[in-house]
Amino acid sequence: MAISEHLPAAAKAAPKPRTLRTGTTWVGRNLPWLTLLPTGILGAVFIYGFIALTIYTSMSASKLIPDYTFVGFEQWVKLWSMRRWGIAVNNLFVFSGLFIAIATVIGLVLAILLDQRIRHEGTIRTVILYPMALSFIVTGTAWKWILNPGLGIESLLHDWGFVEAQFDWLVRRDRAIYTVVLAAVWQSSGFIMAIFLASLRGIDPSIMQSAMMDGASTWRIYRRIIIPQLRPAFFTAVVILLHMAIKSYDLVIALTNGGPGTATDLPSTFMYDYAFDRSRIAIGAASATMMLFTIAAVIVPYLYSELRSHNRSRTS
Amino acid sequence: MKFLRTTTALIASGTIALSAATSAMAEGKLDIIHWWTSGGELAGIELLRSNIEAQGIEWIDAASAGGAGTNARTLFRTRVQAGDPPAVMQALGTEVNEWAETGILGDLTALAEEEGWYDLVPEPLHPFMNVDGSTVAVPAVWSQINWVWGNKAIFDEHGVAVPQTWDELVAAAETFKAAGITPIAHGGQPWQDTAIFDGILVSFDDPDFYRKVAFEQDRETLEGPMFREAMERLRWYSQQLDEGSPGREWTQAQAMVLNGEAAMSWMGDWAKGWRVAQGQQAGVDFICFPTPGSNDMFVWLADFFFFPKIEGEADNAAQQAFASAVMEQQFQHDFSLIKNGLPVRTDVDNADWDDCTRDSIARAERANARGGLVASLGFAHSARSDVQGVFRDTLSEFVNTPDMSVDEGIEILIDGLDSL
Amino acid sequence: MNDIVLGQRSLTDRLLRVALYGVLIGFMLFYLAPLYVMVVTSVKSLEEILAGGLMNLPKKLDFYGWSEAWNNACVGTECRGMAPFMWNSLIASTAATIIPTAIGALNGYALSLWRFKGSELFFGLLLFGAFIPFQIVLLPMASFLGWIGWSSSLVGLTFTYIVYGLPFTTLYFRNFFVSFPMDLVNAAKIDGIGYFRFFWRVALPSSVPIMIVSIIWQFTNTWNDFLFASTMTKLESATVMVALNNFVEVANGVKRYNVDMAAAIIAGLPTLAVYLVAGRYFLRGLMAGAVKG
Amino acid sequence: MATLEIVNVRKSFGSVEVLKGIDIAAEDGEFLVLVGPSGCGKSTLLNAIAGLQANDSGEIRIDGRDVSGLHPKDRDIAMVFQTYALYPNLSVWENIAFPLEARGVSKADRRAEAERVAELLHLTDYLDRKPRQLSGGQRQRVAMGRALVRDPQIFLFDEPLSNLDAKLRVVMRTEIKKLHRTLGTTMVYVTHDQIEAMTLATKIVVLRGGEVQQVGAPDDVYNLPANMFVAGFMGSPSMNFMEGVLAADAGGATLGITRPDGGSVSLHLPVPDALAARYDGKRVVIGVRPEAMVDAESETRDGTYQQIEWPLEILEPTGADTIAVLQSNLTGGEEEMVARFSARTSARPGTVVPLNVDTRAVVLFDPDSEEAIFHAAASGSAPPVALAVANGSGA
Repeated sequence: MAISEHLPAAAKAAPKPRTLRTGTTWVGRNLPWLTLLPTGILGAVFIYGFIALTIYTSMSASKLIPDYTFVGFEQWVKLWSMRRWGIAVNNLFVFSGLFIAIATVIGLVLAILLDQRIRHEGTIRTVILYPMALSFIVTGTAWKWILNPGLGIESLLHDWGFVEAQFDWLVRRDRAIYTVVLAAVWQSSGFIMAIFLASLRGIDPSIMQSAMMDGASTWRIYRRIIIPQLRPAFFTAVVILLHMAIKSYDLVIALTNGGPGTATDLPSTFMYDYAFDRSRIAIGAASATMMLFTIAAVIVPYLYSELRSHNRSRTS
Repeated sequence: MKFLRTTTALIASGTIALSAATSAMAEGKLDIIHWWTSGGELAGIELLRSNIEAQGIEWIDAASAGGAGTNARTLFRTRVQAGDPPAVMQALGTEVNEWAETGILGDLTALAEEEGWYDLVPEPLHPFMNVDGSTVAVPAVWSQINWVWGNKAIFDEHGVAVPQTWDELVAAAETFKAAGITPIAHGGQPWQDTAIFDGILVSFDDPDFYRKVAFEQDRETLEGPMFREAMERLRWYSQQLDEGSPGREWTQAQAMVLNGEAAMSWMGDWAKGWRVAQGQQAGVDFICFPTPGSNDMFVWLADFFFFPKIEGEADNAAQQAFASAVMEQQFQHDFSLIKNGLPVRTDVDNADWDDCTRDSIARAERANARGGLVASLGFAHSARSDVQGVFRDTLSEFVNTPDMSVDEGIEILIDGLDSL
Repeated sequence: MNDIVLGQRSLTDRLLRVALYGVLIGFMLFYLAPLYVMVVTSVKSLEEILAGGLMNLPKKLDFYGWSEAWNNACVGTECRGMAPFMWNSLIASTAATIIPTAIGALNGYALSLWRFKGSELFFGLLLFGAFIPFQIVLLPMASFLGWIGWSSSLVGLTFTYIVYGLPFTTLYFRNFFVSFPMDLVNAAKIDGIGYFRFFWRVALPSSVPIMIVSIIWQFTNTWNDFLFASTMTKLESATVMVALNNFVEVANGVKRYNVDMAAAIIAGLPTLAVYLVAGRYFLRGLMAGAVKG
Repeated sequence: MATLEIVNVRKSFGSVEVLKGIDIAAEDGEFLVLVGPSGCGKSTLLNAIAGLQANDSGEIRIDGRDVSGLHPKDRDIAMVFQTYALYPNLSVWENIAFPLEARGVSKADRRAEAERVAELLHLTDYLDRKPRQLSGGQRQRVAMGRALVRDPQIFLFDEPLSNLDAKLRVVMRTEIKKLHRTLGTTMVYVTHDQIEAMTLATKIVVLRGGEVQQVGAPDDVYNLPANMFVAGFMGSPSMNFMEGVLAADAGGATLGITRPDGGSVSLHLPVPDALAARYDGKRVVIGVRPEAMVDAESETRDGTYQQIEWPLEILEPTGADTIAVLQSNLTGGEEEMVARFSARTSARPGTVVPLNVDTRAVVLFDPDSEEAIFHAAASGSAPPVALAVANGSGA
């Protein structure tokens, strides 16, 4: 039917001697894009305009207040020569690498386990997923306490007789980032489970059945047949987790506030500190721009492929 | 312009003088951003408010509690950008100078001369009030940073006298440790890590050394033996803490001393304010002493109010009235009592102060005589905030990284300073 | 998927099954632990808390923490408890839920059923806005709000939520309407049903499921937001997340963990309730926000 | 009640030309069926008539008025969609009356109209139900009801029966035909099902690749196909094609056919002399309908039948009769032929069986142009009028 509805915009842009009027008045004919106009204006100003402004600010002499004297990449050079920014970027690598890997593995394992015709599956899913509903400012209070060496797990272990037990990662410079990973995994792995579970449920059960008829073990079936089919879900999970990792802010604020010292600084906390606490606006803008570029490098190709494949599937 | 402004100021101050007598004559409103939202600070601002409102000036309060002034600064900055600055803004140390340089601050020189501020206010505060010959800010209160607060019962019980030298401090700490008491309670937040370093820098009793480090960041001094020793002392300090210190609020650290979990704690004189609010008494429940070795040194920080240029004669008059009210003798007396800081006027009656504050004032005088009355590095008074930021980041990392060597710490610091 | 009957279950199968449930229960404990700790701690007395026993049930129920948190908790100068901040959050989140959902519905409708030249590009550009790190707009937004006189006000914060919620709500409705049969629109065109009449009478009433998703998404996200809220509020306009953080972080002396935990639970209750009541839609919202196109 | 004229209508999507100059005329009250394989442009053409897509050039005249460029709602048409396009949240009567709502008709009048139409379509009992509570056939009726309530000048149907099961399709087909008889309104109906086209149409338009292949009454299109495509497309099983060489002789020509197994057979055809002379010694394709190819052993026929022998591959009994699958000799040799044998046939697969071919129903085609050159059913006269139209646009 309505073939034009399925064609990409480029095809529709071909010269048309006569266009169909979709309404009788000018307004009537142009309603669809008029509807979108307010959002378009807001998006142009508050998304793209502000992005452009921030990028420009990162190349300006702004300090206490915006000063739009163009200074080129001076602030960027300064940013990258800062030890603290280096720590933040390094932390982002450690944090996002571990966070993505662990959350993906746990999410996948949970999804496979839940896919074994489990009783009370709904309840279990509810429990696994609820952290997603809570702000980390809320759960952070509990995490901070659980991880507190004097009061939390460590003292619990001591109570249980493991007098030598030590769990002081939260206050150790070299370990604190792992507590951030732990808390982040706790919050997000349920969601990854949901992505994988949805994907598993979408696999034709007859594939599993026929493989079983062929005498393959369950483990082999998952490893060789099922998991490879989850590739799109892996892709989605990684993109989302990376996006979460780069944006993580309240997580760090609530758990470590970037400390001990600067040990758990991430670009997001660095940006806030420089832009607002230290009134180094240009540096803050440069670090925000770095965050944007990092996310864009992943998201833009992702969105592009998602939108394209979507269009293809509509056309066919 | 200048003439006009001076005239306005004269008229305005005249109005104030009049209104002080007749009251409720002035009009205008006073739009103020500050972050004094707790304890003695809050009581102080309420006092100021009632004084101002008694003059018939409307007080519009935009207190912003979050993040030790962060939100207040954001709010101020956005309003400056929007061309709608408040009449009064709170600031610490060199913040005044930074804002003055942007050219948005008004001039109170006439009022300052009329009321003779520069004769009343201790000289070290002058550079923050007066930028390029123009008076832009008034100090509200100032504080000694190089204080140590001890739990008197613990000190007495273990027969430990107030340590006068660094070695005595080390010995005292050993005694407490042996008794199973945390020697020092510390709030492991970057600003606190830096604040206690102020105390270490003056523990050498060498004004020149402090000046070269805090004001000049003299590379030779930073690479020299005394600064090395300072870093060693910081390392030692970091080893006296309990494992829960990172991230702790300063009040919690004070509470540990109060509860007897720890023997002592380093913090500025606002920690005494907190103690008094908890019903503690100086010399009875707690003891106060300067960081060992710094009995004749005084590191200070001061809270200022500055005054952006705004439109409207009545509102300008309100600004002047506010400045006058802050500088007023009775207010200075009352406020320094409530907040447990030092008055910024030298002519305030000291009869009501406790021993710690009297000690502090005497120290300030002694220090001033030998050039040892020095502005804080940790709170960005001796250097701009970017320099202070490098110190803060480095020192905080150093404190929290037990295996970082002193050499490494110094190298990181110098690299950081070089990259500015 | 494993619904094949393979004769009698062997012993190993049974053991595996037991292990399976064991692992799942272990995970459930891991996920529940923080919530359990929060709840248990909130009803203990401070002495009992400091005596240790993180996981122990309270010896005696003590609602001091709850009453303190609700009535007297101090944030800055405000010692009126959590209630005023809950109210702030409720106002901001409600407005920031209704308005973007309404606009998003109309946007999604136009973008999917009334495509025009460039509408796909428009959608792609808007969609990118859902993924930007908000740090990139934080500085200009703060300045903008100052410029129009909304700085540090609830109105400004709500406006911010509305603007940056639009990409999400538009995305939801667009992806929902895209699976709407095109023939419905064609039929409407032929029958002379107007753009808005079709929206009101047909499209909107059919979109209730996605409307719920959009509402839940906007509500939980704005309720839980910390970045914008901590930048763009002051004392009176603080949302409950800012207040909670302030309250928990800036303890005056000894930390009252029971009060902290009670305050945290109070702040988290609305979103938790939404999740428990409408979990299915909540998940759909997450998935839709994640799996695009 | 209106005439419909489509004059040289063209439409392209990007570089793909979907309609390559369509000319069709329908009388008032005509039941015009657009038929063709998928991608032939029939739906695009219908959408152009409806106004859902603009035609690039040409004219679409309803009752003499060019409507191209008009909004669909201003064309006074109604359309029934393949997917029924029922508004899911509206009840049956609201669905039927929705077009009236947009015209500002009062609720009472709308309800009355809906009831009137529902009666006609046996939907009275379902008026307050929602579409999802209805069966496929009922939904189809609601969709028609929504079109009926408009009382338009032209009804458009876009493959309205293709989502129904086979049995229901037959029932609904009959109902649509009855409806047309009752209303007498001009209808344009798109389908890919040639049986629907044959049963419903007063005029069939066969489309292929955006071009009209043939326009004509169902009988004409079936018996006098304009080209090999129409011949193959209309009728099920479709027309059989064999290739042979024509030799002119007295009273027509003899077609010599070489079988796939190497043997040869021949048929004598009463072609006009001029044609015989033109194609003397040249290759032609002969088309024979399956029902014109019968088992010579079990059924004897009169003199119009000529017997040939051909290898039999498979027999497929259908009950009433038996389908005999034969191999064609067309180039490539993949094509199959089908003959209709008696259910009691004694023919054996794998053997060469005698067939009776009804030479009154054969068609000859030019193998290169694929155009028909001789219709035996037209008894050697000139090609029918409709053919000329098709040739005119196709050449």
